[in-house]
Amino acid sequence: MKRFLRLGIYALLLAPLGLFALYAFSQRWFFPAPFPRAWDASAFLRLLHNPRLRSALGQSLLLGGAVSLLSLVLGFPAARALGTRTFRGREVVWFLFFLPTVLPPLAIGMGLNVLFLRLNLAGTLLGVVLAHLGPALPYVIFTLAGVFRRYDPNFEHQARTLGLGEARLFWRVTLPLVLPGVLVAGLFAFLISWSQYLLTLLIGSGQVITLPLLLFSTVSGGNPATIAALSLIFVAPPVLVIALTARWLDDQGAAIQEQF
Amino acid sequence: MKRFLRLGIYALLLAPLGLFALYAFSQRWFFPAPFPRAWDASAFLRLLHNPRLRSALGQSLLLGGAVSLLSLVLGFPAARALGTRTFRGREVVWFLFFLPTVLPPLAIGMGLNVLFLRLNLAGTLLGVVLAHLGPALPYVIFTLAGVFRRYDPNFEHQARTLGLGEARLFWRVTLPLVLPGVLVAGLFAFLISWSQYLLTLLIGSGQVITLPLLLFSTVSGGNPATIAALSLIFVAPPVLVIALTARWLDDQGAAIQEQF
Amino acid sequence: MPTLTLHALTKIYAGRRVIDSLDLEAPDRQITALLGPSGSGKSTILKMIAGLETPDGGDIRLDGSSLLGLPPQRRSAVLMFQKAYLFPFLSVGENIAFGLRARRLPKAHIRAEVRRMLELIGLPGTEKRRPASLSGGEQQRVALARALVVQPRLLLLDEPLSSLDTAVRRELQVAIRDVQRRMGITTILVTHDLDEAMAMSDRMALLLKGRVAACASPKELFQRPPCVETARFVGVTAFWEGEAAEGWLRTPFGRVRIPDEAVRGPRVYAIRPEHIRLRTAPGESALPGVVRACLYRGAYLEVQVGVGEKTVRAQLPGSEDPLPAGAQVYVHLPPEHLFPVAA
Amino acid sequence: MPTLTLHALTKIYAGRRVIDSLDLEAPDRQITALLGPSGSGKSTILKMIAGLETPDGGDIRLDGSSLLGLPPQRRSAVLMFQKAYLFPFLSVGENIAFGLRARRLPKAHIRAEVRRMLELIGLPGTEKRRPASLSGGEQQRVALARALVVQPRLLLLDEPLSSLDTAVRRELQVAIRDVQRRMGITTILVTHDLDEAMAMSDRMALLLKGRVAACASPKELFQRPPCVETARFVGVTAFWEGEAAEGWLRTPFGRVRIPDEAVRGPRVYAIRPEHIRLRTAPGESALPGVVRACLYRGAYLEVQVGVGEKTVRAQLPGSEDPLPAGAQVYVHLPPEHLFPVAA
Repeated sequence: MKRFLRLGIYALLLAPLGLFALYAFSQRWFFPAPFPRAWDASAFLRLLHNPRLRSALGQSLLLGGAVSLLSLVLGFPAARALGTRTFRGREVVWFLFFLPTVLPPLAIGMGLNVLFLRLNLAGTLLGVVLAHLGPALPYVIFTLAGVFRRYDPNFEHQARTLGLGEARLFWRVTLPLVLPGVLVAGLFAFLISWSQYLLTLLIGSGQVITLPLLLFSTVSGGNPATIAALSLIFVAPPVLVIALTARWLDDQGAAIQEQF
Repeated sequence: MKRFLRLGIYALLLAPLGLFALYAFSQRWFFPAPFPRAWDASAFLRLLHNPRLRSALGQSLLLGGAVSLLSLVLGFPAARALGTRTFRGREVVWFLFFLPTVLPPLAIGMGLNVLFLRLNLAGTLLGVVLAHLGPALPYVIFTLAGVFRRYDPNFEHQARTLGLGEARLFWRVTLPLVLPGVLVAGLFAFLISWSQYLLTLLIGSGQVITLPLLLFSTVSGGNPATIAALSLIFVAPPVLVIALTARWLDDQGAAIQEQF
Repeated sequence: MPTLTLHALTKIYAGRRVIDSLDLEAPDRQITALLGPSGSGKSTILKMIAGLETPDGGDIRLDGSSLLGLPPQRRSAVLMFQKAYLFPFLSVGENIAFGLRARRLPKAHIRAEVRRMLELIGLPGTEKRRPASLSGGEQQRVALARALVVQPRLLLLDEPLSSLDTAVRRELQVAIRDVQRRMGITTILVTHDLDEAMAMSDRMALLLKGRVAACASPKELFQRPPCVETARFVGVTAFWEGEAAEGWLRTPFGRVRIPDEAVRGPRVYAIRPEHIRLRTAPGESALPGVVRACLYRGAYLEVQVGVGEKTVRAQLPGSEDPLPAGAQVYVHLPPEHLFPVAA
Repeated sequence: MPTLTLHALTKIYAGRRVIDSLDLEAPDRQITALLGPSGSGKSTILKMIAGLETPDGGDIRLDGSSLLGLPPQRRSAVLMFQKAYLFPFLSVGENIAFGLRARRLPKAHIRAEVRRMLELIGLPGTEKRRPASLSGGEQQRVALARALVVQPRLLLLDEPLSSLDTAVRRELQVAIRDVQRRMGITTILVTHDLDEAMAMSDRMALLLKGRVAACASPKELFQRPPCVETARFVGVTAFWEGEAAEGWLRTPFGRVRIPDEAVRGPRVYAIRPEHIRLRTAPGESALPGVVRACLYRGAYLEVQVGVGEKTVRAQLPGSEDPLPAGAQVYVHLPPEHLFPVAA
């Protein structure tokens, strides 16, 4: 009974991926037919040689990497303060950090567009990176704040009395201890940036073309096989990253968590 | 120094809201002018009497409520299993739950659209609710799984040996203990549903018009004041809900967490 | 009040027989202590009695009728844990009333009972307080009241005091013992703390490797443990193996007098650390050794003496002077305190 | 090796003087125990010595020169906590090497030192193991090795054994004491456990209300605590107030002999629980009382006797028979064991 339930959940979760794969490798598939008539991989091959796709893939990866790195650098100290200290106004800070996740991207995008036009950031990759920080930072901060709530500063105290100076403390003790949390937080930021559509469109002003933008324009015109193939290409890198992180966390994380 | 930093963060986070308010209550504001020329609230008043807005507001609230309730009902047992038990394949489950947050809404929407057309769910509110569960459920499950990881089943054991039957256990012991986490998870689901645009558009097939849809169509045609006023109306309910939840958590949550 | 009997009780976890065909009787109105090292399955036994775990074999009987078919809420066996587990969303009074409200008793009766229990545990007037505003010891008192107010047939205590400070623990040992005596509820106390088991119980069962290794009154078990394992658990470190004959035990380190003239053949004798004496000159029943360490413990002086490759712990009166490590001594074993143990 | 001196050390938290102008000297090569109830600021003192907290007043001197200006990493004072805090991402060997690598010593030297320390703590061959694969006691041994390998001028122990089982704790008390003696490192041990402080330290300072209430050898402090507060902390519960004259103390419950003939006027005398005797008939130096509770504790029998509204704890030899609660007894106070204390 329980086993069937679990299998059912797996199936439900994997269904969309399967559907895409069906579409991507099929030639013609129209409504009443239960299965497509013919199969081939031409949609895939065509896409992989398309320079626009390659450029969009590069832009997406660059953007995701930059957002993930920048949000970690900015979010780390904020999360440490939120997680380890208790101070008045935590509630207010919590509330404020939540705001960007609620504001409709459309509205944020518009407001930022006006601002960025004045700062000459509209249409630049830097502008898009900054815009993506809006939705990414809160998740990074919440994830890391959770890690720091269980963080024991005595590890650092121990290291300092053993003769380690402040400068090396971060790299030799603090970072290794919170690494699993940092990776998960970075992953969150990457994923949020990766699937961002509206903000990229509004701030990028057509200069910055990422995969989601390409996907959208394809949807407006292309055939189902191309859309599905493109979707699979779009989904592949994050799926890979998540799977690797999950693996690593299972191996490493357990050993580290035992100590807490 | 620290104080300035904190004030800076507040300002940065509140800036978009302020910008909207400026737009909403201004009559004419064009690029080079630092401030608008005239002020009034007519954009607001006009909107509040607009039957399309009222209907969209109602749809959004209904949808958000339904998604939040349903995702709690479905997510609670899954989160409890994930949080309290250790079993083989946790990694796989974690990975699978992550998938829907990564898949581009556009692609999910298309896949679901095909499926829902066959099930006669396309264009219905129920269909949209089910589609919103995709992105909402993972967050609900992660939030609740975190709560259950710190949950001590001995509270339930204690209650049972004191004579409480299984039927009343959930309402009298389990739910009160995890209430803060359940509220936060429900809040997440509500917010995700509230700002969902693409899925509603694709599955709703023009039959289900929510606030984000109205906002988008206004953006395509309206004047800045109307857009900003609409944005503020859009942002108000979630901001209110978040503020209330944060308040309640600060009052109640502290007392409950002390026991863990 | 009923007598609890465990018959061939068995519990298997991951292929291992954690509880292995265990028999135990907990008599009416008494406190029976279940003493064992951590990981010996003590808590599992309580959970099986309470109905929170299902045994893989054997029976649990209360006055002759099996409890196994009943769900926990109908066994009338209340558990008390190491932590108080007071419901944080209820007041102190509502916590105590929890079991009575689960039984849907009239409100006026509940109010009166809650007040009576608060008197009994020495915390009158705290009905309206939040559990978090009480100290750890007070919280355990409230948990005790909550357990006893339903007048259970069995009280199951799972290390109820081990998270408390020494002073509070000593005070609550007396308080629990006192309330239990007054209400006469059959009680099982699970603990790894020998001191606590001895101070609180009428009977003490030692749990080793999933079985009851010994069961007797605290004094009997402490002074004359029947086997080596039991003896180790109650603090004996000195065991002497040898050939017994005509009132002497011939050990590899020398011969010592034993109290029994009739015993013959290979035997193991033991002695409690507080009965060992150290001498500076050889003599009868004194084995040569070297002082390894000497620790002042206030009421007594603990001397660790190496005899062969053994380390023997002796407790001398606190008034004696400490011995330097490396000093040559003779371990005197007074015959009247030597007793035989099963290997 | 240096002597540590604390001069008028003061620390204020939230307006409260947690440490209030405290003076203490920790002599060269000795273990000085700082004993105090939880919340008495013991750990804060260690953190100030290590440089992890800044004092609000006073000075910390090592062989005469102040440590206050130095950051923690340059004080050569290593802390050991209740938990081992082994870095989970390093192997056992790398953990021990941590302090040496922070000093950028040559690799070959580090390897040799790590191996030497592993021998010393009795865990040779475990270099490559993960800390999580060791038991709690082994982890603390590694933490000790990691602290000592850098040959610090001061070793600061913050309840290093209180999270361990009794058996492991006793074993490690000896092991730490042993290694400390061999390396001769000046050590401060902070603990709330009287037993541990007595077993491990050369000198014992009792910390009450932010000050040193008493400082002496363990034996002196245990047998003859100078004041009521100190006496309570080392387990004395029986204090007798009255008028002293001609070798007698006149208490509200009767008169008792005192050892000193010359003392006159209002005085408080105390007696250790193991020196109190109970009699069934009245006699000299015997005050009437009622048995409140009687607990068997193995090596001794603990009897709580009510004298007036006082409760006096007596420890009788374990061989005596328990007394029923409510029994009328006479509390005999042998004059040679009564000693005066400051109120």
